[in-house]
Amino acid sequence: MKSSYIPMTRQQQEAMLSTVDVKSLDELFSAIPEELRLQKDLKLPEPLSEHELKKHMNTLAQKNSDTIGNTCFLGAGAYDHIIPSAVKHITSRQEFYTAYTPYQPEISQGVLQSIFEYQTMIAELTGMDAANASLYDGATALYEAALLASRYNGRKEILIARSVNPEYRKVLYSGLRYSGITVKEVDFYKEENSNNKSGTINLEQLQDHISKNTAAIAIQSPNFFGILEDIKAVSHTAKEVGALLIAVCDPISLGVFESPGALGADIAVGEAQPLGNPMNFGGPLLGYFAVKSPFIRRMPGRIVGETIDSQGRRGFVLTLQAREQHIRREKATSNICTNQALCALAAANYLSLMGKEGLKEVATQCINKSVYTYHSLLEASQVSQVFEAPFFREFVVRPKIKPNAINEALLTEKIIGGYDLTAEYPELEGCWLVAVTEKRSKKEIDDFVSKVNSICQGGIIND
Amino acid sequence: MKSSYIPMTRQQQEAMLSTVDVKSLDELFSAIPEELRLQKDLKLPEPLSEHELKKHMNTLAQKNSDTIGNTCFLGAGAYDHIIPSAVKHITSRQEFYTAYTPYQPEISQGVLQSIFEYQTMIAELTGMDAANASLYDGATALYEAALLASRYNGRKEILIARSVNPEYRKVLYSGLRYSGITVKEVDFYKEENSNNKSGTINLEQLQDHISKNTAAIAIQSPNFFGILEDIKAVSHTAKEVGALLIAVCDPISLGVFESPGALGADIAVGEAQPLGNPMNFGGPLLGYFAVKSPFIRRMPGRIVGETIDSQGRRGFVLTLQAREQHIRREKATSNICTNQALCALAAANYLSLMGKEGLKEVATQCINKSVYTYHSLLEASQVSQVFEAPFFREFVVRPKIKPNAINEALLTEKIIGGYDLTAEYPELEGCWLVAVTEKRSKKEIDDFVSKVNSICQGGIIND
Amino acid sequence: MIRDEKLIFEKSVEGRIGYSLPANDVPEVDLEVVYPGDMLRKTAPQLPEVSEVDVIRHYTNLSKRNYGVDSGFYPLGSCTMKYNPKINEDIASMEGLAQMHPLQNPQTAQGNLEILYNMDKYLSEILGMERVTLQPAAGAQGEMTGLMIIKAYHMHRLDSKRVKIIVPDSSHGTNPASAALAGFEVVHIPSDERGCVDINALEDILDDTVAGLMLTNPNTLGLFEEDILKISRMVHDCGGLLYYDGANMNAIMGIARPGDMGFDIAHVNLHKTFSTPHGGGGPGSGPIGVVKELVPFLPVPVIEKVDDYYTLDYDRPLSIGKVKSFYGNFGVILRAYSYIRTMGSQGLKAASQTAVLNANYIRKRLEDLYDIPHNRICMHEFVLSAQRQAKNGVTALDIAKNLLDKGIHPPTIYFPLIVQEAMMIEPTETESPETLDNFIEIMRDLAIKAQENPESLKNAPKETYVSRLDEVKAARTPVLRWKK
Amino acid sequence: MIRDEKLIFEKSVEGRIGYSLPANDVPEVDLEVVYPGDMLRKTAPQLPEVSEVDVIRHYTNLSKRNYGVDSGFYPLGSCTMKYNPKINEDIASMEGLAQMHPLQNPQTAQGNLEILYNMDKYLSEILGMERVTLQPAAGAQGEMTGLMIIKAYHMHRLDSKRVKIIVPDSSHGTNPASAALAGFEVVHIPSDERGCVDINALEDILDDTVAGLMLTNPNTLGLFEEDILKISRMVHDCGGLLYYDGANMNAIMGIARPGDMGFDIAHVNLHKTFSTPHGGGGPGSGPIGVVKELVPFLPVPVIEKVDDYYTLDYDRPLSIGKVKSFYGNFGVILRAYSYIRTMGSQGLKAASQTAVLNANYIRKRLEDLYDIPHNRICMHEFVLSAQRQAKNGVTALDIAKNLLDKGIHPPTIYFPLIVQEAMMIEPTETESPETLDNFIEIMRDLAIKAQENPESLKNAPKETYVSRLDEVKAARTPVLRWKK
Ligand SMILES: Cc1ncc(COP(=O)(O)O)c(C=O)c1O
Ligand SMILES: Cc1ncc(COP(=O)(O)O)c(C=O)c1O
Repeated sequence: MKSSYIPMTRQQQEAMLSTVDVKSLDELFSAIPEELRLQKDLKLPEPLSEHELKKHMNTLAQKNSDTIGNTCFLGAGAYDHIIPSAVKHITSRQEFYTAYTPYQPEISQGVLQSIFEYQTMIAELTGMDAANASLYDGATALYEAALLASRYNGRKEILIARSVNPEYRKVLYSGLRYSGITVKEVDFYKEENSNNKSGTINLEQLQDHISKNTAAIAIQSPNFFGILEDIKAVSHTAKEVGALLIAVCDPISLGVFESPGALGADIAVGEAQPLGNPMNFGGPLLGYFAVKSPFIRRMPGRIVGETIDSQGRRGFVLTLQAREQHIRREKATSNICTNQALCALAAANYLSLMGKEGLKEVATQCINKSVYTYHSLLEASQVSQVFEAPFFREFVVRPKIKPNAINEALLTEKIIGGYDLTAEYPELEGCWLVAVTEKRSKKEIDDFVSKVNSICQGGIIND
Repeated sequence: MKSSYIPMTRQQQEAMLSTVDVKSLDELFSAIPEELRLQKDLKLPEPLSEHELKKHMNTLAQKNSDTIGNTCFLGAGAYDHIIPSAVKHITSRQEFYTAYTPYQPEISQGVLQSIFEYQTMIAELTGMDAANASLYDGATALYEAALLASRYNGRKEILIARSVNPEYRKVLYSGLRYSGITVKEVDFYKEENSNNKSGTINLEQLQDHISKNTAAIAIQSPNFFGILEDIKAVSHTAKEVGALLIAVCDPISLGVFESPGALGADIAVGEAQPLGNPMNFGGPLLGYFAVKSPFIRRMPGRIVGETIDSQGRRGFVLTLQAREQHIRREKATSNICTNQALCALAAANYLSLMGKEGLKEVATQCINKSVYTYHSLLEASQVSQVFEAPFFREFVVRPKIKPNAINEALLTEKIIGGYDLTAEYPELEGCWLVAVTEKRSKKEIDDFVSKVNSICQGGIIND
Repeated sequence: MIRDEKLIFEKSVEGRIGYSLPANDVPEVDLEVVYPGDMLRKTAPQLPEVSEVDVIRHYTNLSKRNYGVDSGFYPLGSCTMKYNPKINEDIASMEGLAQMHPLQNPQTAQGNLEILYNMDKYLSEILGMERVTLQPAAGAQGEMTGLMIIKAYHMHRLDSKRVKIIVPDSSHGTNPASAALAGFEVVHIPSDERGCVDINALEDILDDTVAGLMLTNPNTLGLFEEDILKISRMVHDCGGLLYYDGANMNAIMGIARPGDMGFDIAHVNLHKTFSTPHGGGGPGSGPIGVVKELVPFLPVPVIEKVDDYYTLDYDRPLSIGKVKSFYGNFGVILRAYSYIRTMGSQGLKAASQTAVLNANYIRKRLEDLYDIPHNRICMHEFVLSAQRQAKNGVTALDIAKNLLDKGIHPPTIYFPLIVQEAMMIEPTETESPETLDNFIEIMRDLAIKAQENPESLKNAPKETYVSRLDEVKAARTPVLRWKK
Repeated sequence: MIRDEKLIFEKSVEGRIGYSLPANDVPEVDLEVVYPGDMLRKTAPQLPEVSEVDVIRHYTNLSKRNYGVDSGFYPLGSCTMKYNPKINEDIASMEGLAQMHPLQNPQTAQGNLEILYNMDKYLSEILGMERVTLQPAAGAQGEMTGLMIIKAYHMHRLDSKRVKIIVPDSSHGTNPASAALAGFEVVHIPSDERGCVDINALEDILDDTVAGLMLTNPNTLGLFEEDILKISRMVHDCGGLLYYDGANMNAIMGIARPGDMGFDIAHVNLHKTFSTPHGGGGPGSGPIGVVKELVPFLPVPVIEKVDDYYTLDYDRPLSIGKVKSFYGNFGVILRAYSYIRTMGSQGLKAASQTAVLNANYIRKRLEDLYDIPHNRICMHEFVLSAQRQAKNGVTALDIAKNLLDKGIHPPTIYFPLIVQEAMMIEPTETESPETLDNFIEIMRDLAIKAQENPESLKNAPKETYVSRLDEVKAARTPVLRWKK
């Protein structure tokens, strides 16, 4: 079988077989017990040529409704931000994308320096002392943070705000299930509570739960409802019992909001997909992980450090490897090996392009546009308020009809509606989480609002 | 006004103005007479951001019906061939596409060597001794060839087969209009001629027209009707009176057909778009130009030659520049300066990927598929035969209803039909030129044929 | 090479911008009013202020200091650095597939779900497993997922005494690390003199506290575990499960299947075997397949097909839950999907056959000048030892650095840990005989120089952007971020 | 730098393939039967037989031996090597715009026709012209088209004695070459001591045999022709037309317009002024605009808009016909369209202002060490002379080659022909002050070395893939193709 990916010709194959001193390709596999050797072809579809593959994939794409042809008001952990064109042009340089992990630093200065720059940017955004080279996603980053905390202070309980992204909590539960570390959820202030319907972590309940056994408190800000938590207050609570504070923060929001580092968090983690990475149907994403200095040598994953070469010139290497699986094996801080380097490069490119002003502008537009949407929706009285605290990019409302019914109706108008909170938060049944990024124009928003209004008016009442 | 494309900041601007010793930007333009300086903004649309531009272009694209969503049976000078994905990956390397013409060879070996390889491939395909680095398109290449011929032998008449692409003939007429060179057309054998309806150049008429004043005969093979000309016979006729033979040949067809060089052509030109370049709504295209040795120093355009560097290593430079406008000015062989280097690179990539076997395979599939289409159409008796000689990739039939009517009906079926010959060839009124490349699957062809049949059966008779 | 020593931060000029955003077209919010107290940032993050051309040039120049598969030979053992076909990149960039939100209504994502569903089917067939989850983002996460399934399986059977996972001493570091994270005690077993699992040692360890065995097969020495059927019987007999680390699947696609060998769980690295590029360190994708009995424990969601409609099934009571957000690294999966669809079963088999032939060819042609601890027919890679050269002071590291000067990426060095001065060479099938010959000549030449003039090899690399870097300094006084 | 000296042909191995085509799925034709006689090829063309990875590596490696705008500073005078924004590349690759057949029914190409129509409008406004044709593929073809229009115009007026085109001695070679091709006699006029058209000389030449004057303004010395209004009056008064070579439009976008200056025809190089990349030598695009009187002579088709529907108008009896297939280099036009739409009128003006400031800044900072023949405020470029250095044996060529070693693309040298040892420096607006300063320091340093140690500058370049190449040998014994 001739393949454009396999350069060896039949003639060359024969010459090589004879150098190797075997008679046939089969003989190369004689170490495999006879009964294991497949006697027939794998049951896979017939091979396609490039052109046929493209047509095939086009057919599949036509079964999707993408976020180009449809206007996206869905967030809930993955965000439809503007990505400057230059990003993809950089990450498409073969020298970046076809390289392996930079084990040989002398021919990997490109990746190494870009990660060093990425680490710096993440540290800057989060107000932390150091960041690693990336983790799989925000959810696994939270899991790694919890592990770090528990190992650091030897305590076995994690308190987590229920307002943290449910996907993150699920990954945390699974990951810690057999670790001996338990997780407790702390509720958020909601409607029943007449004094406080802020949607932020219930501080009284937190006080009730916290103890000398608490390894860390994990909160998210802006939380899953888009609402800003009082990181400082929670950090005080944590400090009182010697627990660490893990803050899950959206990196775009850090263009305007105080950094978790400045507010007392010990570890900041989160999802950096919004920084120049497409949503990709949920992957690859980009987990960031940043810490204050005491925790640097306990970080999971790759870390790049600055050093000098034999001629005294600045250069970069993978460092603090004694933490890692290939050296420490079962005692490693984490098992992570392959991470998300190319996504980190995209984030570094994005942050370089946006720069100080641009990131602030993006964050501000997200605020302006989400606030505008929120008020426009409320004004028409087809949705009602659920929480009271200020939010970022995303907010919760309760529409007069069921969110899923609205979403279905919006789809026919080429709009991808918000996230129905009912399944993950039965206590918020019928509530709808709507995300509005800088990518949405006023026209798109007005259109969305008016369609929501008319759908609600014509629809089945949400009880 | 801040722009991401202009790095100078306001502060830097002031510093620089003071270095230059002017008070304002305006002062820099004081050499421009006051009355010429625009007092108001140009009337252009408001600037769009990247994201807005993308949306705008998407809206425009939606007003098109492209050859991805529609199946293309249209040729007539631009062809819908398969382009291997690797081509674009190579031409997207910034080092290639953001470079200027390689005036500084030491930092331009990439472009120079790729052109040298391209020149070699074109010479190989056409059976010529040398090729230039490219011209704008096939049509202007033909014009340049006619000029070369007339200057070479000092004669002032060009004979051109009427079966040459009408666009090429038009460009030739315009170009030569004020040159003192006249052009005469030679008819093709067609239906009225009961002995010969081959669709090839009328050799008797050629004999009538040719004379000692004939600078060159220009023919195309496969000609505009897809039909192969007898290059050898025409070359004999040319040689008899000392005229040159210019052959316009499709490069894909040269994967199976004898090269014009071997058949006696002195100059081979044509359109190399089919070699790895998309149709791009007609531009950029890629004119190739190849000659036998006596004409090398008379070629138009850039030429790359091999040489050695000061250490004796092989290297490449632009050469034979004494022909060119920047040295010879009004006596140059041509005025061409910027050409189509990146398209030539794509052609070199394409031919490297296809290689000896692949090009033959493409050409053979074009034959198989066009012959299959032709016979399938004839079989159903809704179209009739027009010419009798063998064709390549493209053929003429006369459908029962008007080609334009068929085309309109096919469009609603997402098929881009053939070329209506009526306007350019009144003598072929109601005839339809259909192109079938290797890209068309049997299914697409069968579908096309059955739709054509049913359209013809239901449609208005083509009289 | 032009030296541009500056970091992007050092190129920053106040007031310069590199972005282009739509103008704000809605009423502006007064941030101070909406976000009172400590909420707003007091000092802006020190991001660079640069223009688009600055960014493009900066990173383009950085790219030139990096080596990828498209640059040349990359025989990095265990990493399967095969050529990444370009069409796969195009497919992964198709807007209609990539520009999708993961939480869209499944009815609007039937194309993507079909791809995931079929990918499960294809990989199940290739691995000989019942079903596959595509959720793990890399091999290590696949391992962790698999180990959690092993745990869940035993727990479900109320067999809580199974606390040990056995790994060979030649295993990759992620194996014991993953086992520990899943709450297991790790037991190492030695390799025998043939480089395979020491059956007697295994025998001694196996008891009812063993939850399972993790094995790479071919193992990290590039050798097929010939006793695999015996091993799997032994482990099964004592109630344990077998985990297959599929990093080395490139040796046996279409030739043998982990499922048939008796493995209960198997991961595969799409970023190795299935030609998806490694991105300079990721993203990868590490799907795992499981036998029928273990299907209930797979992470949620599982993609199901009901009457040609694809759904996400979250209602799986025995599931271990979620190991990652959403459904895995879809962008990577797309590339692997394209690869499988263009190769077909014969193509995959040819890839493995050629990969194995290439490795053996290099082995044969170096065996006279280098020590090869287990010198017999190998699979897709083999490990040689530079011990002979080290006696003259030329270590595996020196050889690696000399290869850099020849434009070749060095093999993996100092792994597996059980071979002294190890160099693990994996050519893959996408390298031509000429490339192999060039590498062989250089390696032979280095062996001769190591004999005749060892000093001449100590200062490499000389042709690279930087010379040998001080890794000790980096670790002792870590500088992990730029500061003004 | 790794040396790979082979041509792609020299990497060929019989039987190797790099393509993937659908299998033939229709009946096979017997070629021998269908194409009798001499039709079929006797020997296959010697194309390389290589795999995809061979091709990718070969050309990727070649790319590394090339210098583009994204590599660094490129002050190649007259060529306007500004940065090419990446979004424009994305737009040009959009399938819905690019994957279109030129002869499709206009009703199926309304998007593309709208783009062409609007581009005509935008460029007309920028040039101050009535209408624009986008057909010419480059500047030189624009010139030729313009000159044919001049000819057609005079002929239409039955004024057949106008056989002369005047061009300044500083003009670009394409100007006289195009004039000759259009059937004119070329008359050169000298520049005066200020570097502008010598008005007296012009006076002497002008008579009723003059068909027109071609002028670049700012001219190739980077100087604005201050007497342009006088010149245009003079030429018009004697019945001639004025042609504007727009290669230098980057100096005056939004500041002054050729139409207002009295030009009748003007071309613009989209691959210069409008930021479309130059592709290592093309494709370019050289639209021309004309005043109202000349509109009837434009090439066919002209795109017209009737009730929001765009059509191709071929029915134009006075048209000069066609100069190129179809409608011009659409792919290039798309990039320029994107550029104009993202810059807007203020952006274009800022670009010109900054380009001019940058040029003057360099001029000011080099004027003490280099001769600058016409040292006054320049437009977007200026010409210095290395005559002072040449006295020490360091020519403009030597300086250029030394710049290569510093990672900078040299300015245009030995053009315009009227300046000895000319170096034509055009920084463009996309270069930062830091980049300019770096260039200035290097140029100053070279001037000092040329004074103090001229020999040290004679062997450059040393850092490039090849050293100075023997151009004489190349021209004397031309080797224009590879042979086995
Ligand atoms: C044998 C082996 N197992 C596991 C892994 C871990 O895979 P990943 O890097 O995808 O997490 C590797 C990767 O190098 C490996 O070689
Ligand atoms: C002043 C001037 N005129 C005309 C041209 C010719 O333009 P093109 O190369 O696009 O044919 C150039 C190009 O270098 C030029 O600089």
